[in-house]
Amino acid sequence: MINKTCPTVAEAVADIPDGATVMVGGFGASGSPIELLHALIDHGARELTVINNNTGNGEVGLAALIGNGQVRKMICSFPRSSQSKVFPKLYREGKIELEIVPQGTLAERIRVAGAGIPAFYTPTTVGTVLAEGKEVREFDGRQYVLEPWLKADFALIKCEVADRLGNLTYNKTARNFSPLMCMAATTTIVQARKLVARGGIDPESVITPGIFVNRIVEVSEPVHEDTLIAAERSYP
Amino acid sequence: MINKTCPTVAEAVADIPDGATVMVGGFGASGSPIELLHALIDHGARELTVINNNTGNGEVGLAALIGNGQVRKMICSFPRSSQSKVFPKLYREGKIELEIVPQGTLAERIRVAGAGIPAFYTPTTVGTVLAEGKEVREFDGRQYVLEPWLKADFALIKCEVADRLGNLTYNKTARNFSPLMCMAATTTIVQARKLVARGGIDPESVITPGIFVNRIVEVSEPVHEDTLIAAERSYP
Amino acid sequence: MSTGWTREQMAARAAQDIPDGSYVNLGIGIPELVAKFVPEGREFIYHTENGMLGMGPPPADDERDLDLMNAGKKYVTALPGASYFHHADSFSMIRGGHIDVCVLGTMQVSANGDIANWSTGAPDAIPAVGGAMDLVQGVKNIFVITQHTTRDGEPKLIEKCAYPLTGVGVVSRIFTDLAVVDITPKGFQVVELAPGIGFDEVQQKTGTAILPPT
Amino acid sequence: MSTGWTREQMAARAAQDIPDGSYVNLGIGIPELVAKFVPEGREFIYHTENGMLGMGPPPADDERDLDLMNAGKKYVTALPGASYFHHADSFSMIRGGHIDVCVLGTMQVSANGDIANWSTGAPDAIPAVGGAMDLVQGVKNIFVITQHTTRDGEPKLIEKCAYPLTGVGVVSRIFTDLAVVDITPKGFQVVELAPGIGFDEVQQKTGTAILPPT
Repeated sequence: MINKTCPTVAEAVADIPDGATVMVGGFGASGSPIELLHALIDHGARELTVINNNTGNGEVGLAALIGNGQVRKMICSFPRSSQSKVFPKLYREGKIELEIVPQGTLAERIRVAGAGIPAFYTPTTVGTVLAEGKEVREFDGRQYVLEPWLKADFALIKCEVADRLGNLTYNKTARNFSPLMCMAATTTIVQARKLVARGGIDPESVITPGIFVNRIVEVSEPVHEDTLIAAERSYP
Repeated sequence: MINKTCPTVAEAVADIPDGATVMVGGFGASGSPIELLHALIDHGARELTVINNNTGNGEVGLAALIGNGQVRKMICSFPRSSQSKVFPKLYREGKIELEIVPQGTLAERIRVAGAGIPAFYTPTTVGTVLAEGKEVREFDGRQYVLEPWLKADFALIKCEVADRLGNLTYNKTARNFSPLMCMAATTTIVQARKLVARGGIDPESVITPGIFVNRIVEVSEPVHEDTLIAAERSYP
Repeated sequence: MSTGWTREQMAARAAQDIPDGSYVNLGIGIPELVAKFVPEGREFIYHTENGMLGMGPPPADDERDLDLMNAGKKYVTALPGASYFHHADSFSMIRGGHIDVCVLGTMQVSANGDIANWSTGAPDAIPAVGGAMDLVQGVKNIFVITQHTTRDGEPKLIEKCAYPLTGVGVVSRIFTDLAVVDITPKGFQVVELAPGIGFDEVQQKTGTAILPPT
Repeated sequence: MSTGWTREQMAARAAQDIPDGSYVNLGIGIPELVAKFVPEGREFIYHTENGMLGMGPPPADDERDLDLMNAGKKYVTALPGASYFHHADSFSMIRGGHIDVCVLGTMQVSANGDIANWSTGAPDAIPAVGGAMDLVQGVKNIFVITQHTTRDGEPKLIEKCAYPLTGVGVVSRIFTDLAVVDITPKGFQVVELAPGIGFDEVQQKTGTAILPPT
């Protein structure tokens, strides 16, 4: 019987090795898998390459993982925001690497990695410094830049509802990059607010089909990054 | 006020000119927009290039459009089936052109056309006659073929539920190519089994957001290709 | 010298040029104000690149949904007829030319429509591009709302951008506190002057030649 | 000479080699029979490339849903836990290597794993490829179920395919009426003989050298 559920977040992330590439779902605070991130801090894997749109906020979740010195390199579109302090400090000290990828290119590079497409052409960045060193080619009289797929060893994802087969739904704009990351990672680990019986999700409304998911942990009352920051919390 | 509804299928297709490229949703009989196809037969536009996975069945719908001499060229993955007679006859007589595209490449070429990506690399067809004359390139030690986007002037789509903004849901496997074609056509024309008030579709369950849709006609009791064929019907 | 248009008036003026039924993406800052000035009888549908069409105004503080944010990471609402989608679909809308109008702030705009609004290029700056480069390449009409000059009085409409570019030749129209300016094959072209503003003042505060209203 | 395995027995034998929990795509014809022989205690999830995971058996005639078909355009059912998706997502599952096993019929297979199952290349044939080329390139394990020879007794396992290829070097294992055959760096390798079938018969009916069971 297929049963992808896992009893604890600790067990779910236990085999992430040093040096792994890890995609982390979420756009800013919405959709950030805080419990899985904190489990990864407890687990302690280091030298990670992390892919997320941002670099976390305050001193919890992704920012705490970075602050704990576990991240060698960030791949993201927007590494600073009003409440991000940890990454900017380490970056200015030369203690963390950064690869900047435009948001839409980041999304599509992740999607095609899951779709078996090694590269595609996009108009984004043509004529800018971010296109330097990249192949530029003309189609139908317009210039485009070649961009490669972006894969990961693991993805850490927060969803709303899951079943034991790994079918997922999300809540509102917390969806963002998560369905794409589920496709692009070798091992996709999901924290679900609610685990339902097989058949408990309408087949028409499944956003991530179970084929893209490997492990599911129920975290029925997830903390929200913004709530933790408002309370000036830090982790560990 | 945004209102994309259109009173009749005849008005919905009235501006499709001779020589247009028209995508037609559906996979075999499921999801085929029979009423819109019959309206296009009544309308009479000729020299069309039609993009569909197949070439229709029996003497109704897409097969009838072809049989009526309105189609100059078919772009599809599988032009013959047990009940397709019209296309094979015209093809053998040299009266219709055919471009064969593998099914997954067809789907992705349509998707990227809607996504502003002019070309992508795929492993499909490497080493086969269908890759002849195409650019082959190696990524990470494996060979891939370059495939271009596939756009259309119009898309004819059948959906289950629509609102006046053009948000759509589909029914089961009748979904198939339709959400992709909505993205790739300049003008997307939809027949909906049910038109509901704005807000009548759960925002989490919208499959085609209204931005991809131009016209909606309510066809509350659509005929099904298989039913027409079982009744040995033909059109006109 | 007159003070020209206020921030609100610039936003209201830009809103006048957005056709009924447009799909619109609003950048952070003054562009966000456009939503307050939708002309009578028109309906716009707002896209936010983190995955929603049909974005509504900010909620009351006690009605916030922590999972409902816009691309600026501010809490928003969803109007009837909204839809949620993932980032690849959201940027397909952008890159694929489905969004009608994007209104952006900027640091510099050049006479050929280049825009520089993501980085000063300073050595100690942390680069952060977000969706800006996708938007300027993909959206059909790129509108810019900006003060005509910097706080220090330096022109922002110039011959050639000094800062790193966001996109090349992408801007169609600029709404400043002094004027509405089009990018034309001949360069900057004043379309309309703010009440009480003379063309000479606009030329003086522009970093290159600008054509007077016709 | 023995008759070897029946169609059902070939399908049942193939099913034995599919691990529990696999995502499986079954081609038209004998491969479809695999679903009837899932070994005790295992669960497979069936993918159909027209847009569903969790495909179930055919419905009773009076319980058909005209909008619920498989890739062979036959009416099917959906099991609890099924999901529907569009064609691009469906072929992302295939091309992206997410499907574990695909079981296909074939016209010819070569000793290096080339497969030819979409066209005879005859001048008057109407080409029709469907999803075959995507499946053979994308799915992790390509299993083939086929009679060892054509109806005319011609070998289907040969040194080099004569018909136009579907894919190059993609097949991993072949289930025929006579034997289970692996594609190895040394060519065809018999893994198991059908009851009552001798290796000499298999070699005789194979169009090139085939290694005996070890």
